[in-house]
Amino acid sequence: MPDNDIDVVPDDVDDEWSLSRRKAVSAAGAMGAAALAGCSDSTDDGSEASDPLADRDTLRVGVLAPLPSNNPIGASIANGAKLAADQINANDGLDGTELEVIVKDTEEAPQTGRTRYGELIRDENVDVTVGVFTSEVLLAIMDDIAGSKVPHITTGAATPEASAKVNEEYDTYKYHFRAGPINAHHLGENLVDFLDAKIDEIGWDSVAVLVEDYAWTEPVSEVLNDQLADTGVEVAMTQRYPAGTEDFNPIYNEVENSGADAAYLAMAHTGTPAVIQWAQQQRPFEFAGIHVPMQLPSYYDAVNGACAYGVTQNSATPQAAVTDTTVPFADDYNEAYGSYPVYTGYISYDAVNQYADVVSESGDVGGNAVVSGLEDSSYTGTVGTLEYYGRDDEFAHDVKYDEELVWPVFQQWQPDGEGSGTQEVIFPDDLATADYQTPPWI
Amino acid sequence: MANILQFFVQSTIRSGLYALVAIGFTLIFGVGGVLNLAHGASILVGAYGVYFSVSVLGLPTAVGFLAGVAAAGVFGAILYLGLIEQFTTEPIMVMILTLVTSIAVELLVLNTAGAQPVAIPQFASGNFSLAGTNVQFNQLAIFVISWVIIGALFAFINYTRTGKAILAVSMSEKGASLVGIDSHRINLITWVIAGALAGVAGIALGSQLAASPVLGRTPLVLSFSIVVLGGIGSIRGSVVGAYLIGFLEVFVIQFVSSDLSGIAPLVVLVLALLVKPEGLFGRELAE
Amino acid sequence: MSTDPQSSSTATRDTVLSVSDVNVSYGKVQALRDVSLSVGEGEVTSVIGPNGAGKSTLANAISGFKSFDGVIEYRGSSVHGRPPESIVESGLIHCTESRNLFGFMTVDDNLELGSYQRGDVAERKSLVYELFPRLDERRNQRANTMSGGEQQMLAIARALMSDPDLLILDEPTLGLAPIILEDISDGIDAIQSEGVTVLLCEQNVTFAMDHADEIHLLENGEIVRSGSPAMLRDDDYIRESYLGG
Amino acid sequence: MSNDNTTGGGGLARRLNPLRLPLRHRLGLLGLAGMAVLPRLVSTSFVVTLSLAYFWGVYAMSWDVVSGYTGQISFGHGVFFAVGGYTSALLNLGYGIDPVLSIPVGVVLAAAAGLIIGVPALRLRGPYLSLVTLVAPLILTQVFIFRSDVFNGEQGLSGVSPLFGLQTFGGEVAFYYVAFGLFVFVLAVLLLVTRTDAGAVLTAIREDPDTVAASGLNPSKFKIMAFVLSAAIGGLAGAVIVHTPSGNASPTTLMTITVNVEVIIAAILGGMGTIVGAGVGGILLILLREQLAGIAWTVPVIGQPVSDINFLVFALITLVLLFVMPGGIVRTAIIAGRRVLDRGSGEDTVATDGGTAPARRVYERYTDRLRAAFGGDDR
Repeated sequence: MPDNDIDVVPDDVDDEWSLSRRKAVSAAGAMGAAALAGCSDSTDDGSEASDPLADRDTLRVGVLAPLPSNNPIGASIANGAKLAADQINANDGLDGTELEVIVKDTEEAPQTGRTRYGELIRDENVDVTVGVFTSEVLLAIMDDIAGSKVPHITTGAATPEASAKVNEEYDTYKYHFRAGPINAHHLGENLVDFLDAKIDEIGWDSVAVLVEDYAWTEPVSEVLNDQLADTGVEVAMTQRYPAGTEDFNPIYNEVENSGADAAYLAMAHTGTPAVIQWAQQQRPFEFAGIHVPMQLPSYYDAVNGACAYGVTQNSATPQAAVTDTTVPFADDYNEAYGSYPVYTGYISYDAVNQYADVVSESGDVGGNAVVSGLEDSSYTGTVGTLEYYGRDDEFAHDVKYDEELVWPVFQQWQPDGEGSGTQEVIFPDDLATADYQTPPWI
Repeated sequence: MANILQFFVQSTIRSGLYALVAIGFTLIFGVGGVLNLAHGASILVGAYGVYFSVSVLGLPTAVGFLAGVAAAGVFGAILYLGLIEQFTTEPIMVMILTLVTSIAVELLVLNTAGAQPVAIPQFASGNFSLAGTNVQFNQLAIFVISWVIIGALFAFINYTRTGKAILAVSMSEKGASLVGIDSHRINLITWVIAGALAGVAGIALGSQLAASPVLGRTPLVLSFSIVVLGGIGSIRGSVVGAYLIGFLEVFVIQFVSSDLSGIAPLVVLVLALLVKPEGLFGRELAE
Repeated sequence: MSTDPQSSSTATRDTVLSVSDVNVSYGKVQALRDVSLSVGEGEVTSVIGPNGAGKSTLANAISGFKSFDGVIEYRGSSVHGRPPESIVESGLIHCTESRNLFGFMTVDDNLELGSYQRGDVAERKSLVYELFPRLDERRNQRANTMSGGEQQMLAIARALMSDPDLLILDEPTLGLAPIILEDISDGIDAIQSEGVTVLLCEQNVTFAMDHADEIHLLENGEIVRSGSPAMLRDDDYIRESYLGG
Repeated sequence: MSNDNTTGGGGLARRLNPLRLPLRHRLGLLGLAGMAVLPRLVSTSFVVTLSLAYFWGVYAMSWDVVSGYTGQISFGHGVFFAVGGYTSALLNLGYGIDPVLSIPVGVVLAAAAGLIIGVPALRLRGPYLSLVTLVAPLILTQVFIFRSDVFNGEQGLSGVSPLFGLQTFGGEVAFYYVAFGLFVFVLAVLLLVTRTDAGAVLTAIREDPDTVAASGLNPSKFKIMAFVLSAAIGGLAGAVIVHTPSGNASPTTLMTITVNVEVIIAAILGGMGTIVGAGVGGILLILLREQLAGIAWTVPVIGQPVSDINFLVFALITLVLLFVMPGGIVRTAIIAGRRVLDRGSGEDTVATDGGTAPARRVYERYTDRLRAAFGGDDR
């Protein structure tokens, strides 16, 4: 049952809705959320006279994350956002206006995501929403984002279908931005760029492309099909295997039969059984690509070292100073929450900071102002410099993929000789901390 | 030719695992006439029993295996004493309760060990080439374990006093009581054995695929298919059923499309139910 | 569930089983009403009556398959609340009307399970085969492939494997061919001569009278006549209703 | 049986006279009236939750028609929701057909699915039938994954037009009345069917199919009728829900194991074989689940808030309730209510089996066993 019985929304008045929402903020607002978010100390606002932002004691940031208490990806979204808010608040907020973070659990399920998004809008009266892991959940709430007209910054879903909507129906969907990861099309390009740069050093002649059949990988597959061969590597086989695959034996047998030197991957949901089976069975091919679970800093211990010698693309790691703020953020996060963040943590942290930057700049928290503010913004965060493609770009409102802006790293898990392992950056070269190592059984 | 050899090697290995997965289920279905939808949960308990004892508590692997099997056996006992025995005359209630239980166990695992799959130690590591296809020693070990268990169970059921009592209870619970068999005790023993066997299956599956909270789902469906195809209450039938489905699945994977591998056992199950509900080797359900 | 100290008041030396004021109901239907009878050592006591009179209910109550109100004492101790297998252990064996054989097992296996609680399988088996040579010929045949009469024989034989002290035979003659009937008849005589006490629940009144030492007529859950076969043969009611005039 | 309509109609007219209704029926009508004005009284979020709850009420009622009445437990009722939902969604997305037209098509196809599963399933009894129904959604899911180009795999289809062009934000109350209207409509239809002679036959089929056959009726015909009716209503709920904010055309909304099990749980907890009970059960299920999702209290041993493990807690509560109230909440409440009012049994369409202090029965079962286990066992 909701925390309050106030009839926040008039039954029939659609246009006045956002107005009434604002009026209701102070009444309906603080009750349920503070306990959940557990962050803000309420200090008095010493506000400047910048129009609407100055009217606010608090700005409310809604966060959508899967199982924030035990899924590292979800926890990083929630904690990254909270840490950003805490640091801003510790620094006198946005000219005195505090950020308040309200976290809701999407359970990684589209419909639950929709329900929780509705709660953030209706009950919590948030001013912006951040987060969302998996393209499935994001696509389910796209129409609701349009309906609520509350800006949303995605920090954990890659499907370009979302940006396509922004491009096609700008006025409806303009409230959506993606701070990261780079969209799935660019993820594919990133894979090509990596191989292009490193193929000679690593020395693979042929690769088997293994891609899990989820929405986010479709553009990845397309790009790999079109461009991978241009790098000079032979594509020995290509397989989109079904969602929910648990048994990789048949697939690995095929990879072996194809004679590929390496499996080149795009895996998120199915990554762990894939890497465990690869390592335990000591399959005679190498293992690299986008492997979301392998991005987790605690992953080596979680899988008993099965990820050793596996390579994955990543937004940032605690070891790589992508920007000046990357390592300090990772350390602060570790201090606050007892573990290092995964990529969604960096992105969510950046997203909240960028939002704060934009709002603080314009002094206006209204949806339109935030949208145009973000469109014009160039903000250097922990994963690079965040700029968004314009409304006419096919990837409208997606973060720009560019060597000078956001340029993911590739890291390899390497055993540290003491029973554990470290995420060593092997690409790009200016950030590299180690050379690529071939698995010893090959 | 190489293809055919590879097909046989892969099918045989897979079928051994399937027989292991289904055998505990067969025992319960055959003896108690109970559709134990918590079979997958027992598999989960076995796999995560090993995970917790080895990876979390740091016990030696061998001890971990024993702990996993024991945990699954105890889980079987708890299921029987706590749920099944109360509802022996209400098969639908049993189905619902075991289904809810298995969901609860899945969630418990999810909430204690996380959604990410975890590695389970292997029986043996390394691999070798056989007939032009890669075979891991772990798969070989599972195959051997499968047959050792099938043999041992067969001997136990047919040549020991308790084993015969299990058979007797499966054919006529009242008849068993008439000759002085305590059918509650026998049922309990059956559930413990079936649980422990599911535990072994869980470890085998986990060591081969990694364990995840949904590890038990596919095996549950697989067990249905195998048992229904082989015939209810027949261990021999289940072994044959496991091999039929194993071969069918590898055939589909190798020669049709690996995307369809999950559908094959389901389709077989439905066909078997509709065409020959008593299975290949089945006897009618005991009274 | 061991011994029941407050029980032995009504039991006398030669009473194996005593049933007093037993009531059984299935929901609203009362199947047995204040039934009392006793079975003497070494005797064949028969309960006769039409189908549905409550004979099987009585047998089931005695052997622990049906809960009841009242007192049933076997060898001086109450059977109330004891599970069937514990009653079996004390030597009271029930051979049910529905036989409850292990259909997918061979004759041999059925018999072996008959002495589940005892050890001397081989010895008893040869005894039983001697008693029922027809079974001997079918040692390796599956129970459910045999004729009704043979199954009945097997059920009795299996009961004998438990080395019964008191044997309850529920409708052993129901639907049997005359030849088999003879075999069963001989069997019962032999059992009695071994010193086994028998409670025979029987619809076939003539058959019961041929074997019983004491007969009780059960109608609608109540015992309406009791006495020796000779006495009941002279009873008008029984003659008219059960002996065809 | 020949004059179904007249008896049914006459009976209905008599029954609908509020003054002559038994107390619990009057309470039920009062409840419905209360539900109709609820949006005026509660927060918008709760209105949204309630809308979902009504859909679940309909799900559970549709299950109850076939399983509660004929005793053929369906473990895969989600198949029908899915057929209805996906049909309507695909027609809407692919051909731009308005939901008002695509929903009926979904209903028809769902009914056809009921026929397809129902007819062969007639050959099977008890657990075997349940097996087939258990497997049906698994096969359908595999098909959805295999043909993800059409069905979009586990993600499902989004971007479907909302019913009547309503908006997620602002249209909450309208959606509420859509869901509530559907609930009342289905409740009325099913009560009409089950409280007339056809319902009596269905119940008889559950209790003793042979007798029904012996009395000259064809149980198969009635079973299939129940299957098709149930499938059509399930399909209707599925088809409507995908056009509201309460759900989308995805396996998660329509047919995962969780959905299939929850439908059964809802109907059993509410009271199987009563329609009303199932409807109430479906509503309570969602309210309970949402309630649990909002509890921030941390469970000691696991160290996680209830909100994160709400489904686990829900499953455990369900297990306990199944033990304590095997007859269902509605039956238990009626019996308790009667005891309070000290009324006689009176005329009653609700079977009162399993009503005798079930908690006590469970307690006795356990104490009996403990006694057997520890009390001087001489075996």
